[in-house]
Amino acid sequence: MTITKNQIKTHGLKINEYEKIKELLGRDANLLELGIFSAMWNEHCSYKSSKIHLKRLPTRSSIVIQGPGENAGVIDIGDDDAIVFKIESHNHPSFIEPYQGAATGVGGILRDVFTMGARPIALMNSIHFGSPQNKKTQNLLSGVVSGIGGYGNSVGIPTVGGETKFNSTYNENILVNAMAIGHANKNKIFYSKAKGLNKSVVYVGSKTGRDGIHGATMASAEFDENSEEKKPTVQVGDPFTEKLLLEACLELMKDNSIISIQDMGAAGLTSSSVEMASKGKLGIELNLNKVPCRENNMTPYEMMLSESQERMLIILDDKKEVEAKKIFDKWDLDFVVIGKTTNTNRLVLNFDNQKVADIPIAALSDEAPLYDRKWTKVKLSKNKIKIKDLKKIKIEDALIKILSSPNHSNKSWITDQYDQVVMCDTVQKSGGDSAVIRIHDKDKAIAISVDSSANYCKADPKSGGKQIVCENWRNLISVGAKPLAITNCLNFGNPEKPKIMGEFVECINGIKEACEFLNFPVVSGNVSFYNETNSKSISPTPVIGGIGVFNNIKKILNIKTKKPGNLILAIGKTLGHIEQSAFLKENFSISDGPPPEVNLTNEKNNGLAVLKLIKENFVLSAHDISSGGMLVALAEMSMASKLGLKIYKPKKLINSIEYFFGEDQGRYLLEIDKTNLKKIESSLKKSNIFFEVIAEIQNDMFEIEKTFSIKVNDLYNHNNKWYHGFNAVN
Amino acid sequence: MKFSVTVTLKKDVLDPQGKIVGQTLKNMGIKNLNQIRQGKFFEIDMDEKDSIKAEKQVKEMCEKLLANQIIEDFKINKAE
Amino acid sequence: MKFSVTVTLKKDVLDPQGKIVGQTLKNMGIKNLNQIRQGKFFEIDMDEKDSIKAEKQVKEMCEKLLANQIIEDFKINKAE
Amino acid sequence: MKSSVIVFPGSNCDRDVAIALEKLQFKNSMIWHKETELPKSDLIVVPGGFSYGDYLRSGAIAAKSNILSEVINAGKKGALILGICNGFQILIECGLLKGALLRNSGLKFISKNILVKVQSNNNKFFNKYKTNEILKLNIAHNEGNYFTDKKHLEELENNELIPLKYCDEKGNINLKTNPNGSINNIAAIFNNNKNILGMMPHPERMVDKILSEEDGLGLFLSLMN
Ligand SMILES: Nc1ncnc2c1ncn2[C@@H]1O[C@H](COP(=O)(O)OP(=O)(O)O)[C@@H](O)[C@H]1O
Ligand SMILES: [Mg+2]
Repeated sequence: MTITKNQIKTHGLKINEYEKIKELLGRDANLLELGIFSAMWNEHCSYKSSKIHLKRLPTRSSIVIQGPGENAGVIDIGDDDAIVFKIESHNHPSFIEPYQGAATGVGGILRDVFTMGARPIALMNSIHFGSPQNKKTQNLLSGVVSGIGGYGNSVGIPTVGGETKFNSTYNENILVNAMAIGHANKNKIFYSKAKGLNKSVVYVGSKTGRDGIHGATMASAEFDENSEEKKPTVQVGDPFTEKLLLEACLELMKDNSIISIQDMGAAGLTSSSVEMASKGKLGIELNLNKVPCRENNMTPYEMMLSESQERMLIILDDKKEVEAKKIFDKWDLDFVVIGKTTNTNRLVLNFDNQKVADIPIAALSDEAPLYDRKWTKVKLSKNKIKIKDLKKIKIEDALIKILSSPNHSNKSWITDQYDQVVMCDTVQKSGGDSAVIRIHDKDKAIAISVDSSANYCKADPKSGGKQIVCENWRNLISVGAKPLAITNCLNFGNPEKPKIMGEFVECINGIKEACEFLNFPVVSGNVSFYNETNSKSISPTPVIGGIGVFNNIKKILNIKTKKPGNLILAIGKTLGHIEQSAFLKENFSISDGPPPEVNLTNEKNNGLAVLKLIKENFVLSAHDISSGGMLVALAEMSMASKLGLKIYKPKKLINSIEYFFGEDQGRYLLEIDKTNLKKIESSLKKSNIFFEVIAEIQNDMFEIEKTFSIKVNDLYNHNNKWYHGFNAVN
Repeated sequence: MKFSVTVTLKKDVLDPQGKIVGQTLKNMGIKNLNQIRQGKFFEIDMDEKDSIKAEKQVKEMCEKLLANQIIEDFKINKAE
Repeated sequence: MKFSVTVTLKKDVLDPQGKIVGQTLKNMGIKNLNQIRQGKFFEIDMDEKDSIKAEKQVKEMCEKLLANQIIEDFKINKAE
Repeated sequence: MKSSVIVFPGSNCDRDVAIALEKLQFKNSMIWHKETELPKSDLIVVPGGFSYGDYLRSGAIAAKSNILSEVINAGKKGALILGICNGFQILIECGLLKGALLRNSGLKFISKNILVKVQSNNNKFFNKYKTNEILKLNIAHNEGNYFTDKKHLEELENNELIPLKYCDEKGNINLKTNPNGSINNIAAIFNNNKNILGMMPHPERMVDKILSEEDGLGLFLSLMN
């Protein structure tokens, strides 16, 4: 049987790619081999369009133990403690079946973290939906949120934060990015590189079913009207089995029986076995009759391409099989030796005493296509928007409009569906700038933040890429943590289009520049292309997940103002950049002009100055200024504590709207005690940091001098309305 | 007019509940159990005399809400 | 030998799920819905030729595990 | 004081409750569900989580495990048993407590801090609190909507068998302050002898100042009395 053009196409491969396959094999492929190539060579697994650009990202620093290239990144947080973390997309499956898509996204990223020997300690996510007016949005939102909660809650890992955004650009392509963070002993990290000949290859976890066959191919294809037909590839998650697998793996990892371990994620058994062999420069031979199957009569093709969840592949030390099996028996999980490592450098599959596939490992990994795709520079808009040309609007009305908009409304409707405190180490839940998780049994903690700003990236991908790294860094500093490293998930349209590729390349350049400048390396990540339907692609949406560390658990800050009479200090200069702001978007539906400029030097200096003030115990609460500008940030601090603020009018001749709603970067709000003002001023002046005292805390009323006055409780109610109205049953 | 509806997972879709229930039953001594799969059951009472119209409505309910047709099948029965 | 089992909440037990499903259906425009109640459905496949014995076993499964008889009733059907 | 925490596959608050117990100097052992014997203990805790994935009915499958028959025996002999969240569901499924825990009325998982009012302190579990004291605790569940028949409800109300009810800051107990649809705002119940307590809120999540307020401490302190 020879492979037909149609078969090549349905496997998501190009004709010239198949020609290359023939060349590598020295013959025609059979259908199973074609399936294996298609799984390994698709965008999702091979990173064929992105690899050459990802290489530019800075991945090293003194605290990086493992950068990109493993299941997750690993950083050193002092003592023997390491943090293992990664973010990953599950966009396409979540659009097709929101509950299961999101749930299995969480499951997959958890496995990436515990495969490396870490106990997961927190989950975060970034979810983007279409316009609330879009008929599909409500259903997708409620499905995704309950899927994320359903999985994390059941496994018993707190979901402590993330972001939720609405924009019509995601109408037909939602984004579901999940991040997992784990804690490990830095001397006991497990890797996926196979070592040694004739070692047992062991399959553990759930049985293999027919689910998700070709899921990875789906994640690498544009949607069209026929996407309905792709439905059966949806996988169903079983968080209960994941919990057992987690406990069993961590138990087995206590001794030294594991040589290498790899979860079966996208492209299941295929990619896990190829990856282990490829990294170890070995061959692997599997007897497919041994694979635990859920259904009768499964074919080798189905077994190799199934994306059944909650499975792992382990290469075990010779003498440890009996002991290891005992552990998996205890947890009622399958444990079967399905093959061995070989010196052939080939993937050999046997079934019913016949060799059914025989492929050089390198053909599947090193020889996979790599493209330097054409890209074009993005045209930047220089348009200036003049407030005086717009219809007059009262400041308080504009504020309320922003606070009650879907993008800025309080997210408790979502976060109340997530168990945020299970494991009893959550110092700070979602709602602040970063989540804070204590390292179990120790007096130290980490901060975690997840951020994106697609509007900025759309307007200027490079500047937007920089901005989002900076915002993430700011969020970590605002709780008092020292930023250490990031993971990133790059969500884009079709890379075969030069315009989209241009957005991608420039975003990466921006991220690279900011990460280098801030010494904030990238240690893991994921790329999701083809977020495009009927040729309409999403705005470029890089999502950054950052980790910071506290060495003193007593110096953790939140955004809640503490005491009437205290002052609010703004760090960083307010120039009033109003283009691309939430103010224009929510009040005038304008999203034109350039995003705010990012000045890396200011960003760094301001951030370090804030950390210093925190260290010196001068800061009582803190918040960074981001979407919505200064007034929204002030309102958020007020609503968190239910204390009011008296805000001073801007002293200089700057328009109040621009002053209060401009989104200039590099700014923070700090609550300080009046009596410390002098000392703080002199310290900041010495380091050349721009600052101004902008408000005083008071009871009940949130007001701008001589402008307006509103009860904090009313602001709170405006801020808490939208989700409940949107999701009400009636 | 009364109907009952059964909603079951499509063949080949993982049924984690059924799996655990089956294991538990076996542990409880039911050795000759081949398989058990779990689904949903609805009893529906409609204020509608026209049985064709009522059945059409029930079908609509299934398609729009009761069953997730991506992973589930449904079956409508007219109750006696 | 195949059976199906339906497990339903007893009449006087509150059915929060059915209630919300019912409300949602009404909001979706099905005005003539009197009531909907949600239960569970099991498809059981037994490796047993003796139908009396098999049915006895299914009954045992229901009593001991599948239904919580304090709040639920069950009904066994032999599948064709 | 000796305590035992029973661990099922899928339990996930077992470590949390053990830490709370140890903090208060209980000598605690973790007991795996497959064990057939229970060490002698003054307190048996069935912790929260998703035993067996909450499949079928939450708690139903754990209720059939080996160790549960030991727990039942101990309970009948008067041992103190505390079931938290999924533990409450398990105690109901195995018959040690009466009634049922249905899906939350909003059909969503709810996780948040809530307030409960202590209805009576005349028992082993709440003697360190004042009657009518308002506590802030955390809930996290899908099925916490307690339901029982009229007769049993009267029994519960008349015999001080409902130690906690959901309320607001002012202590109001009504539909608005009811997070999950529970009948009479019930958050916890006793058996007739008051040696077995099932509660939906998690006291073990409120014992560490760095993380939260400490309203849960009183329960563990009471048990030491
Ligand atoms: N945007 C990115 N930045 C840095 N590293 C990345 C990025 N995208 C992918 N990687 C790295 O490439 C490797 C392969 O990723 P992936 O295929 O998502 O892994 P898995 O199969 O475990 O899900 C990982 O080590 C990942 O961290
Ligand atoms: Mg992986």
